[in-house]
Amino acid sequence: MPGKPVFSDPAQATADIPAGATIMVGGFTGRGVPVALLRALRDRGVGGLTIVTNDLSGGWSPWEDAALLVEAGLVRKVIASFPIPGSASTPTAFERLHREGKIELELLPQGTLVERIRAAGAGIGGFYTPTGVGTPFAEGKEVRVIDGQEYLFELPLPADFALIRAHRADVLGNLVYRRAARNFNPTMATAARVTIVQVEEALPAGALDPEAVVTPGIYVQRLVLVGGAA
Amino acid sequence: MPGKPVFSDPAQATADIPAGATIMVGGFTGRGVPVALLRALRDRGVGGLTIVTNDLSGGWSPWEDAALLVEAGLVRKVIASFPIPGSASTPTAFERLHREGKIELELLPQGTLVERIRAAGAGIGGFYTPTGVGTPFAEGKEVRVIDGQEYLFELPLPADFALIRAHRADVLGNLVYRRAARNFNPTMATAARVTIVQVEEALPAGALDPEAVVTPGIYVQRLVLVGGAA
Amino acid sequence: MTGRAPLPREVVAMRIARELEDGWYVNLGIGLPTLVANYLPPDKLVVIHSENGVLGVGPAPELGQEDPDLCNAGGQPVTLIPGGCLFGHAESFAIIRGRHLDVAVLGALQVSEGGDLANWMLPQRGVGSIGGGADIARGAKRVYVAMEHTTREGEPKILRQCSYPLTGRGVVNAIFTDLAVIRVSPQGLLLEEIAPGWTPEEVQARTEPRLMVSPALREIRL
Amino acid sequence: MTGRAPLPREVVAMRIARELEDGWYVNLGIGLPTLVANYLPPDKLVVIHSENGVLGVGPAPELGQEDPDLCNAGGQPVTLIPGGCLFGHAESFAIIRGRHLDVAVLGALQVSEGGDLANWMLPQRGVGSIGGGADIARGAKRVYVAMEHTTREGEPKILRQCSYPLTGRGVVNAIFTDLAVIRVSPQGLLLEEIAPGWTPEEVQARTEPRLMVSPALREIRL
Repeated sequence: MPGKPVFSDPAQATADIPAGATIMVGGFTGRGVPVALLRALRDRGVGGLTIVTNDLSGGWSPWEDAALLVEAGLVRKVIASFPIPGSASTPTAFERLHREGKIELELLPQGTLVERIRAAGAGIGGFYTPTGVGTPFAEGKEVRVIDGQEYLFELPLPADFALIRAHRADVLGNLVYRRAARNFNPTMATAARVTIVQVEEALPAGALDPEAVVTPGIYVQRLVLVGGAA
Repeated sequence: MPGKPVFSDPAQATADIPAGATIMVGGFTGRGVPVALLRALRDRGVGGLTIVTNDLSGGWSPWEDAALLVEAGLVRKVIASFPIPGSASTPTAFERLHREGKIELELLPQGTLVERIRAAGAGIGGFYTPTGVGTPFAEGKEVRVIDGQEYLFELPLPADFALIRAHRADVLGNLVYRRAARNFNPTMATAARVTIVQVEEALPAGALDPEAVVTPGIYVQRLVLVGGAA
Repeated sequence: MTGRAPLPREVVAMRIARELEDGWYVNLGIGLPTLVANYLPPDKLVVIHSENGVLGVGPAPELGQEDPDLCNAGGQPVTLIPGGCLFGHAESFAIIRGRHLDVAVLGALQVSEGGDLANWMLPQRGVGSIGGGADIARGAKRVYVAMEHTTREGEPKILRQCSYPLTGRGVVNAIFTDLAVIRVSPQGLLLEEIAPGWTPEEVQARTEPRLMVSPALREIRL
Repeated sequence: MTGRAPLPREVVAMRIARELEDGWYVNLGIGLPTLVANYLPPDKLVVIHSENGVLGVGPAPELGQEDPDLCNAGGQPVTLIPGGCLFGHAESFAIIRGRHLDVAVLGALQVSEGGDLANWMLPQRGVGSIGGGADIARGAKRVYVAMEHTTREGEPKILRQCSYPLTGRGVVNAIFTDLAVIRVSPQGLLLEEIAPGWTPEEVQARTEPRLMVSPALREIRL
């Protein structure tokens, strides 16, 4: 039986990502980040990107993440919940560029971020969340009282591409994740026109427990085999 | 370490369900139905119930489901997507009672039903779905155009109790399901004040693969051990 | 008159199977649509989705080999292909509503020239079951109707307006019947293929709205 | 003057741990709140949730035994208790938003007498990270603040109105500081417990809004 396209070259797997694209990048505090795909994108120098990702380390942690695209000057806008580290002692590239007005930020509560991504993947036109009522996160947002409680209206957040990382894949694109490296990856997989997965192996169909599959292959367009820790 | 209350008597585990309660019942075409819990409820004769369940066999299939509460005259209202079998040749108890005006029906598209239940469990105040626009399922519902497309507004659907069935549980209430017996069970587990799970065994903590757990124990209040096929 | 017989259900199913492209994910409704699974192209990746949480539905199990927990949306026992996977209804309808299915093949009581679909309720019964139909009709990227061209009484099922309660408004892309293949276009219904031995006039006589006849009209071939 | 020293952070954590009831699920913020995990009652089922998809956070791993993929919301390596489980952010924030957490223990920059919480941004920095704070503050059934009673400069952190951007409005149920335990009630702030050697007047002097003193005021005990 045929399966999903499997690439061994991250550059080839991401070659059609154009300048100006909106790209989701999986990962949380460095775990589950598709580092090889990000490096390929950086090396190609694709600019004007909008990056949807939970957090940016910016060299503050030992982990690599989408901050490497920011540092290379390729990012126009970031949509994130944790764009800067708690400590202000050494401003990151993002913080400097943002202060200089060279990079735009849409700051979202983490649960609103992931639910907006889920809504895009699940065909929900919008939803009401209690998170952020009475805070700066309510600014410009419709407030609605439902059953006596205030909610904010939030729109779905889709992307052109999702770059994610999984622990194991089969050739039909079914994915499982390891420990807390799951995080945003399965939700982002549902919400992009093209989902590209960095993984160490593409196992034969039937190699994964069908009840333990976290991302059904229907959400996955490409697999990229990247050995080792990268 | 302590764990969730484990019952061996379904009647005892459901003894505090009062008349008039709203109860979710898991299962789909008879698979994954908490039959022992339903029988206990029926034998106690708790009336005036509102039942949220996908489908009612009504003796049309070899499977038992919430239709047994309808047949016992205990149900005031059904919220379901498939309350009657396709064939009209032998009307079920539900169909007869509904025609006589003795039982109320809220008919929902299956995806709207499950998403409304999810919204209740996930703290979403309401959401917009494209399902049902321009059909009888839009009657009385707010229509909103988002990004050029029409959507219907849907409210969360919570319950007092969820009666569900799982394949395996551990003493912390973590659950896994088998094959297509999963269906509505994990979603209903999130949306009730009290979730009661029919299961064959309560395994020690650590017996389930933490990455393969489908229902985290936080959603579960009681386990009921029921051996064999019931 | 043999050439004038409507096509058998199996041939309609085979014709639809030919539409399915490599890599497609497909939901098949109960009845005629389910037959399509028997004619999937083996050299292509076509994965069958069942809305009760099964992706990768395989052939029917041998008698006595049924898994009591594994069924399709109609409750019939099924098998799982290698690489199939299982999930709950929340995920399954996220897939459906989120437009991840490439095509849904659905039965119909009535289809309108505007692509409206009615397939869940006979009004005279007073009550019906919608199941996943409304979600699937609205959510799939393409909706193909598979049905007999007329009712048993010979009445058209392709109408200017559906008189039965709708499953979805403006959702049908193509209609595959035992007489014809008809595309639903913004300009109206386009007769593209016709059963061997039948004429466009004969098909039109069994169809309420006006059919445009494709300049490339051809016989239904397999 | 020894009796006049504020309580050590560990004692504040121990005091909060005493609040936790059997069967509770608890989210602990970064910093002082994380210390609460060290004092969980062993005879009770208290399960620690971390918003990055971990339910059942265990003790910190031994040096060299860290699992690179297993961390808490602050990115620190953690372990998983037997019976712990893992999921993604969508499920984790469904748990949070859906009010399934019995309590969240959070740090604070400022708390108002109306229970407003500000803990994510120093305005002078011009940009901040909210992370999961706004969801947790609003979603947990109870929010306990754990913090020093005043800033390092001795300024009150318990204010009539927060001047910093809010994390949540009217969400705090109780404040545990190194000087006092204060409940947030519809009538105002109620001083219930006080550090040994301190007087209500001294606590009031370090608190902007008026404190009601509980008739059952007692010393903080462990």
